[in-house]
Amino acid sequence: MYEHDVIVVGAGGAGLRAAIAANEAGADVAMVTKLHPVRSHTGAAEGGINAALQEGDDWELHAYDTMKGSDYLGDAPAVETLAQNAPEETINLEHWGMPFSREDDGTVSQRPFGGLSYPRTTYAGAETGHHLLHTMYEQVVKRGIQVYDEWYVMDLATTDEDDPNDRECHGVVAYDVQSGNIEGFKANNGVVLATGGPGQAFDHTTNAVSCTGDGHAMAYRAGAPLEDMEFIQFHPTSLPSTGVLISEGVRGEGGILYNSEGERFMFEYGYANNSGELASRDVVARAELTEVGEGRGVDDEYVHLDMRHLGEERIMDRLENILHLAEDFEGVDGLVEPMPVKPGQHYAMGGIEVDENGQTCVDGLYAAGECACVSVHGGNRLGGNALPELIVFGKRAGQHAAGEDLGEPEIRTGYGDDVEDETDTELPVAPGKAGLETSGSVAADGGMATDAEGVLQRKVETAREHVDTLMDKDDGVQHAEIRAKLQQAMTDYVNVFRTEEGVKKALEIIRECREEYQDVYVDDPSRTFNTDLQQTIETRNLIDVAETIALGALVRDEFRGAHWRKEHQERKDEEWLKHTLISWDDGSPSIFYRPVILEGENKTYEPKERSY
Amino acid sequence: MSQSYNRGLIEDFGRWKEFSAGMWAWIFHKFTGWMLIGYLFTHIAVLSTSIGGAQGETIMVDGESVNVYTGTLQGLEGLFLIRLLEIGLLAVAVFHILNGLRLLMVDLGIGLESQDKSFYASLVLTGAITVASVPTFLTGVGI
Amino acid sequence: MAERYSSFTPGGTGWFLQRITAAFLVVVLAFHFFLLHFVNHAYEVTFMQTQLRMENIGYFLTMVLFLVTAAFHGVNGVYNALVNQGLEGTQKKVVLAVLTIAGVGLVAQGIYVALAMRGMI
Amino acid sequence: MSTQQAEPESQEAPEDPSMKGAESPAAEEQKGGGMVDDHAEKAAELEGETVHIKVFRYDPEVEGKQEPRFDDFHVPFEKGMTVLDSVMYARDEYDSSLTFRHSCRQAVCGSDAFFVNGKQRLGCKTQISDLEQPVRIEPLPHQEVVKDLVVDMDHFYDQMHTVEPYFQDEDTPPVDDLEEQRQSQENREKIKMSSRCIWCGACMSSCNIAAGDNEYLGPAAINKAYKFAMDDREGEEIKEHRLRILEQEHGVWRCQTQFSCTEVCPKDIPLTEHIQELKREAVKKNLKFW
Ligand SMILES: Cc1cc2nc3c(=O)[nH]c(=O)nc-3n(C[C@H](O)[C@H](O)[C@H](O)COP(=O)(O)OP(=O)(O)OC[C@H]3O[C@@H](n4cnc5c(N)ncnc54)[C@H](O)[C@@H]3O)c2cc1C
Ligand code: HEM
Ligand code: SF4
Ligand code: F3S
Ligand code: FES
Repeated sequence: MYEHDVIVVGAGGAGLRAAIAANEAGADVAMVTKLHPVRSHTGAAEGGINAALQEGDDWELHAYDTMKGSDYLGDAPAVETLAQNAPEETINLEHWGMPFSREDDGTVSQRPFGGLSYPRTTYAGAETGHHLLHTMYEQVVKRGIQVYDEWYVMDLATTDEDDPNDRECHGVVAYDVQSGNIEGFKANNGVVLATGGPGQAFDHTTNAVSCTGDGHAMAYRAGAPLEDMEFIQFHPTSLPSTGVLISEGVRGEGGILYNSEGERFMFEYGYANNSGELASRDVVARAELTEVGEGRGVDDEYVHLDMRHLGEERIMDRLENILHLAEDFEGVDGLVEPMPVKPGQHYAMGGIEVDENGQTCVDGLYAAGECACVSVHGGNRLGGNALPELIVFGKRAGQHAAGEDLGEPEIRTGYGDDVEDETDTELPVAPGKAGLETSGSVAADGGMATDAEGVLQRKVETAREHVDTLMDKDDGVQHAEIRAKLQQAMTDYVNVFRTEEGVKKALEIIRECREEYQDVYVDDPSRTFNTDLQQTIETRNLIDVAETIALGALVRDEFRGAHWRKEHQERKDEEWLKHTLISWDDGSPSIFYRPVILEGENKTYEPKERSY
Repeated sequence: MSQSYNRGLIEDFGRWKEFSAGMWAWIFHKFTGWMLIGYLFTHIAVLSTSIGGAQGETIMVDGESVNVYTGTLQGLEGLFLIRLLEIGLLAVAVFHILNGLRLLMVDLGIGLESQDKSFYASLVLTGAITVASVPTFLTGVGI
Repeated sequence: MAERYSSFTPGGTGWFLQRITAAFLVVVLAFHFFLLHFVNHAYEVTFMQTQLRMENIGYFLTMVLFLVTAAFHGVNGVYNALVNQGLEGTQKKVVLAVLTIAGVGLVAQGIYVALAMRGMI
Repeated sequence: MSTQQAEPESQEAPEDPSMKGAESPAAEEQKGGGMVDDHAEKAAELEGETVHIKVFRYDPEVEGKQEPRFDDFHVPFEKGMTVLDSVMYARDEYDSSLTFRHSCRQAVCGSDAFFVNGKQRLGCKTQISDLEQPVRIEPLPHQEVVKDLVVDMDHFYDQMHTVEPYFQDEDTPPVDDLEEQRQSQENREKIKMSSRCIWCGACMSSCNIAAGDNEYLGPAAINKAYKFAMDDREGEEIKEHRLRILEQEHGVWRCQTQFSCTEVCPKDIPLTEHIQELKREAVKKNLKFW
């Protein structure tokens, strides 16, 4: 067993920032991560970090833009905390040596971004995330923070009182990927989950293979509710074979979208008669899928993004990296042929419900980064707002976990007297449970362990038993099959377009996946670097997470932010200014709602039409 | 960590076919450098006959008594094998010089993009110079 | 975290001198080759001629310097190559000693020879 | 979707007809003519075909895999298919125990540097239609193999950590002032390439010197140090401190300018150039003391 004050699970931007903060607060902190820190998906972010740095700009403007962008589903205390702290945190990164792009006078550059009233996106070339990730990892090395890399966290060591609000988290159970050993990590003060997005729940995503929503699923099963899971951002231009992102810059420079008939469908079929290709992300994504759905897609799958008419000179000058991406990942020469693109899952606005201090309703359990939902992004994330979230809330979670006093949070978490229960949605299948479960009560004397060590020990035993069961079976279904089916269902039915029927269909398929998962087995008999085993466990997490996304999409019968419902194409403010919360409740998920907080420090954000 | 498999050195050299220009340049430069220093030692050894020569020592060549230095040198030069070795030495030296110049450029950060081309150029030039100097080296050799 | 290297033996001097000597050698070696293989032919070399050349003090000094630099360059080159192959500790010291002695011996013998050629011995 | 399992097949018997994957005699004929620049053309040729890959297998725990061997897989070709896609397909469809690291699939995480047809390459950044078949995929040379294509990266990380890879400066303004340090565009440009490194380890694996001398810092670590040493935001004193680390016996002097690091770097970092520049800086610094 390993023991530290604070255990940070995940070493992307949020995890690294949390670890540094906890270390600075004097705690003995360790990071446990399934990938080496520099492999985390934060490295893929290109655009930048929003922070009101310049004279004339103001955190209040940033907060306002964010609130508007969220389609009024962001919680004001969270949104304002983000906007207030982003400048300092961004400058801090600069002091740590992050190579930001520069102006003539040597100050950091900022550029305009969609939905922002001021150019406040601070960037480092087209690889902001890469630099952010590496700069923070460097600081972790400098501070000598212990990193357990290639340790896969399987479960949280949480006590099991009936009410999640009474539960306490004492650590995590992880297995060493290289050796297969399963060990307990005791956290004296707190566990911070920073495991990133759940993009792999979809067939086609800009997210990494490692974005499997492990943190979501672990926290969910430990009793912390998942919030606003239905809000998934889809990017309209990703490469079909890999999901690599083709920046909006191509359309910004004048790139044109064509269907298989060679028609410029954005205008031809009236999806966006004014802005055409430059309409907002969700509009373009829906248009593309409509084209494919009506048989005008190329290879029945994608559309073409053509930039040839811009001329070689202009392309080389401004979009050179796009040429490389298309060439390296799709084998297409953007100078001589149009590039294939289709919408891809890009970002999850929802996540583990936390307050401004990063804490969940389970005592000692924190979450930060894409896996958490504070909520700053509400129904729709603005470009450049995820990275500041990592550093602002990563830091707060780390500090709070290390015992620093950050004041009383205004956001409440967990099931309480301020929530409203879901009443009327009928579900096609029973969600939850029916995954491969092992008996929870391994404690020999039958007594329920309540002391930290006992809880951890029991969880370690359960995890070992669980892995043995998976490994000992030598026949059944393989995870890849289940995963593929799940991803296909999500992309088919819970994608950009959501119909009641479709989402129900998805829930049925998810249920099937659950049932098949009971027969899952790990074919690779080796304990050494068994990725088969790891992916099998991840697949279970994906099932749980996918289900919450589908459930959220089903109950929210309105069109808000990135969530679009065919039968309900308008925003319903009287009814839906509230967060969707889904709680595991020992396998029989319950859904409830908590009103959104629109009262800020100095003002109340009045919902307005979201038009740009 | 659990066990792991070390493929060892054999494999590295088993990959010689996949070596790139820079690697070959390194190997050749090493080889020629060692040849040259080896030669320098022999060279001084041979020239040491001049010490005797200066004191009037002689040896018999074709029944004639000549200065031991002149005799030794001309005797050696008379051997075809030595001439061949000399050509080899020239090749070695020329390559070492040309590639040495290439390395000096690399050290100064000049023309790094064409480091492979300059290596091939060194090879070709070495070949050309060597071939061109064969007649000179073979004149007057008694077989 | 890996321990930091603490032995302060900057290898820069050797590296630098290797380049400086190389630059010098390019010139002299070319001259040497030309003189003794193309202008004069090696097979025609006689003690008389050698003596004549050596009597020119400039030529004599050039040749001595040539010898010294070549010996340094060669021996230092061999040493560097061996060190690069991972020579450590005593082994390294022994190699350094042997190479130094060989180098100094070579230079001494060479100068002795050159003096003999000048007829000074 | 099948989970068909075929018997392991060793390198010694490459002509064994019981090859894994979709049987396709055509793939045998499909010998590419070496590196083809125009992969669009090549891809078109391959459409509907399968790609023949030979993958290195080793597992210390599994009978029959303790002696390293190569397994053959025939993977249906799709336009745009990368080397990583091909091994992922082979794993998901034919043999779930096939093991390799990968994550981002877009050349930013640096997990999947393999030795492909005799060269260190990123699996996700290499179009399979550019390669001669059968495509031989092996773990990175010069590192111990943990399993299949997974190598032990610890040594690489140790070397990276040795150069004090973090920004050091005493006089940064207080953060509350919201004042950034100034840096000229030229200086930012100077360190730009060096800051792109994704720690894939391809360079280190390709360097013969690093193979022979385990303590040699290696191109990636030196490049990391270059990024800081050349950054004007760090003071002179720290730069000298950095040069002292680099000047160690196993530092920059070990580099014999073989250039293979520069040739394989998937991020096109001019590694040799950076190393050479540091050598010159170090000499300059030492000359000052003479
Ligand atoms: C292509 C792309 C471009 C983007 N561009 C921008 C942009 O320009 N601006 C912006 O603001 N945002 C951008 N985003 C969004 C932003 O990058 C992400 O939301 C953010 O990086 C997520 O960071 P994270 O720290 O939460 O998670 P990650 O960086 O994904 O890290 C997750 C960590 O958790 C670990 N982990 C996961 N599961 C486990 C487990 N079971 N056990 C142990 N460890 C585990 C992983 O090893 C990893 O270290 C972009 C996203 C993508 C995909
Ligand atoms: C005439 C011009 C010469 C030039 C330009 C030249 C250049 C160089 C350079 C640059 C190196 C260093 C290689 C490195 O460290 O990467 C070197 C190495 C060497 N040189 Fe020379 N050299 C010349 C002549 C000679 C001569 C005359 C000798 C023999 C006495 C010689 C023997 C060596 C040896 C032994 C090495 C070491 C090779 C190794 O790395 O193993 N060189 N040379
Ligand atoms: S320098 Fe290039 S090859 Fe080396 S680790 Fe970095 S990215 Fe990989
Ligand atoms: S391959 Fe090695 S020798 Fe130098 S130029 Fe690169 S580090
Ligand atoms: S998978 Fe990330 S670099 Fe290839």
